[in-house]
Amino acid sequence: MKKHTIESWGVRVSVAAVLTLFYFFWTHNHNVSDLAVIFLLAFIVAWGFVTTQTFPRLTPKRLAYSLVYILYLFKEIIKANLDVARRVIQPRIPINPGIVEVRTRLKSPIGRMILANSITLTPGTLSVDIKGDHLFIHWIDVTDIDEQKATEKIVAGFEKYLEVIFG
Amino acid sequence: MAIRELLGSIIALIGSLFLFLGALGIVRMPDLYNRMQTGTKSTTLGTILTLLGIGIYRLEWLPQMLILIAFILATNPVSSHTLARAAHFTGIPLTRKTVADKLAEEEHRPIPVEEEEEVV
Amino acid sequence: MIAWFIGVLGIAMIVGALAAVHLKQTVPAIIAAGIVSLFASVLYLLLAAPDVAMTEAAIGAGLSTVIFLYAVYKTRSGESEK
Amino acid sequence: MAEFIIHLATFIVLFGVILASVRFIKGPTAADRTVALDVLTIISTALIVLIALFVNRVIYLDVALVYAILSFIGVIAVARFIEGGL
Repeated sequence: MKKHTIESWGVRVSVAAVLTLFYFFWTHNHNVSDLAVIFLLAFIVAWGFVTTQTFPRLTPKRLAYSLVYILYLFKEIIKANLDVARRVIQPRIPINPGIVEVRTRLKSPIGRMILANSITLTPGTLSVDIKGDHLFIHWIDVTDIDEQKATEKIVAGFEKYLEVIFG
Repeated sequence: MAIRELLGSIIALIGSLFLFLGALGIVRMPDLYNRMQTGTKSTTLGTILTLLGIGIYRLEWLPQMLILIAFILATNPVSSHTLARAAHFTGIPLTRKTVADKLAEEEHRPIPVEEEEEVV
Repeated sequence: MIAWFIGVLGIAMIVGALAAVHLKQTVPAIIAAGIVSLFASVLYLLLAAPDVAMTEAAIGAGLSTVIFLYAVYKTRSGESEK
Repeated sequence: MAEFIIHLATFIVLFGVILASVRFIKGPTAADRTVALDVLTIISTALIVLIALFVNRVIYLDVALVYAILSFIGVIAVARFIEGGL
């Protein structure tokens, strides 16, 4: 129980620090007492909103995987946009759309949310609904209706990183 | 100095082209879900590239641009996701080219397919 | 340059306002009102009034849409219960 | 040169605004119009930042921040309303 409390304090302090960092970068205000007041206000906000269940504990391995994940996500976003541009420009739009079902192994809610958002931003896929561990995905160019193969093609690339970060 | 400004402006130009393609996509695509695909993806990358280009062009604005990029990256997929779910729930028709709809099968509803293909 | 912007956005704003008046269904009319206040906010910005633009963005595009929809939702649910 | 390219980018973004408005006028259902609203809000965030670059005032960026944070609330409200919940 003691450890739990320390963890939740750590989460709150780090969220407040991130919010203060946002304020600092936005205003370039160097005044230390101003920053202290902002940190206090941010800490009150973090007190109301954050529990330990939502965020996993920060370890170096998870941090490294998060950085790699962000790079991977940007690569996928750029690929997605070239794909969309190719489709939109052509006089006869080459689409073969459909809604497929995939399954995720992630357990934590925030991990599933990040997975759904990432799927929305990557080539030709848009997450429509989520029921339990089943994600329903609108795919602009359906190549496999089968659940296993679709899972392999859409989810597996992200899950590899997210499982480490939120597992 | 000049090279940096040129680089930033070119990145902003590419971003604005993606924004334009996104707008073109929502006009040309045949049904709501495909429109949402182009709308979300192109506008996200377009805004990111535009803001990044302006951040490179005017280097003292770069931190604020990064904060804006973070907010856009977090909020933009959420709204499209909610809208797609609502649209499917109310039975907005899919285009005739659609090959499968597992969500309608799961909920034991008929697959909503539009009667006539829209001529673009 | 700026004059072009004001012209195009003003025309778009007028079209949005006409759509808000003439659309038959409720939800599209509310969305049209939101779009009008969106263009209005960008126009305020072009006319060098960032504080007014910020208020218009927060209240016009965000809050008033939600309040309109909430009011319509309340009236509808009252009707269906009758 | 760089300034000219920025001007060009701004005009392209303005064309994007016009095209998204076309989908808003055409859109057969309420959900289509909401997609147009979604795209318009994001495009106007970029447009506001470009305007801030023209007039060279940092204070204009605050409006862009308000848009980036609040723009999705309207879309989510409409989506929830269409779904019947709110």
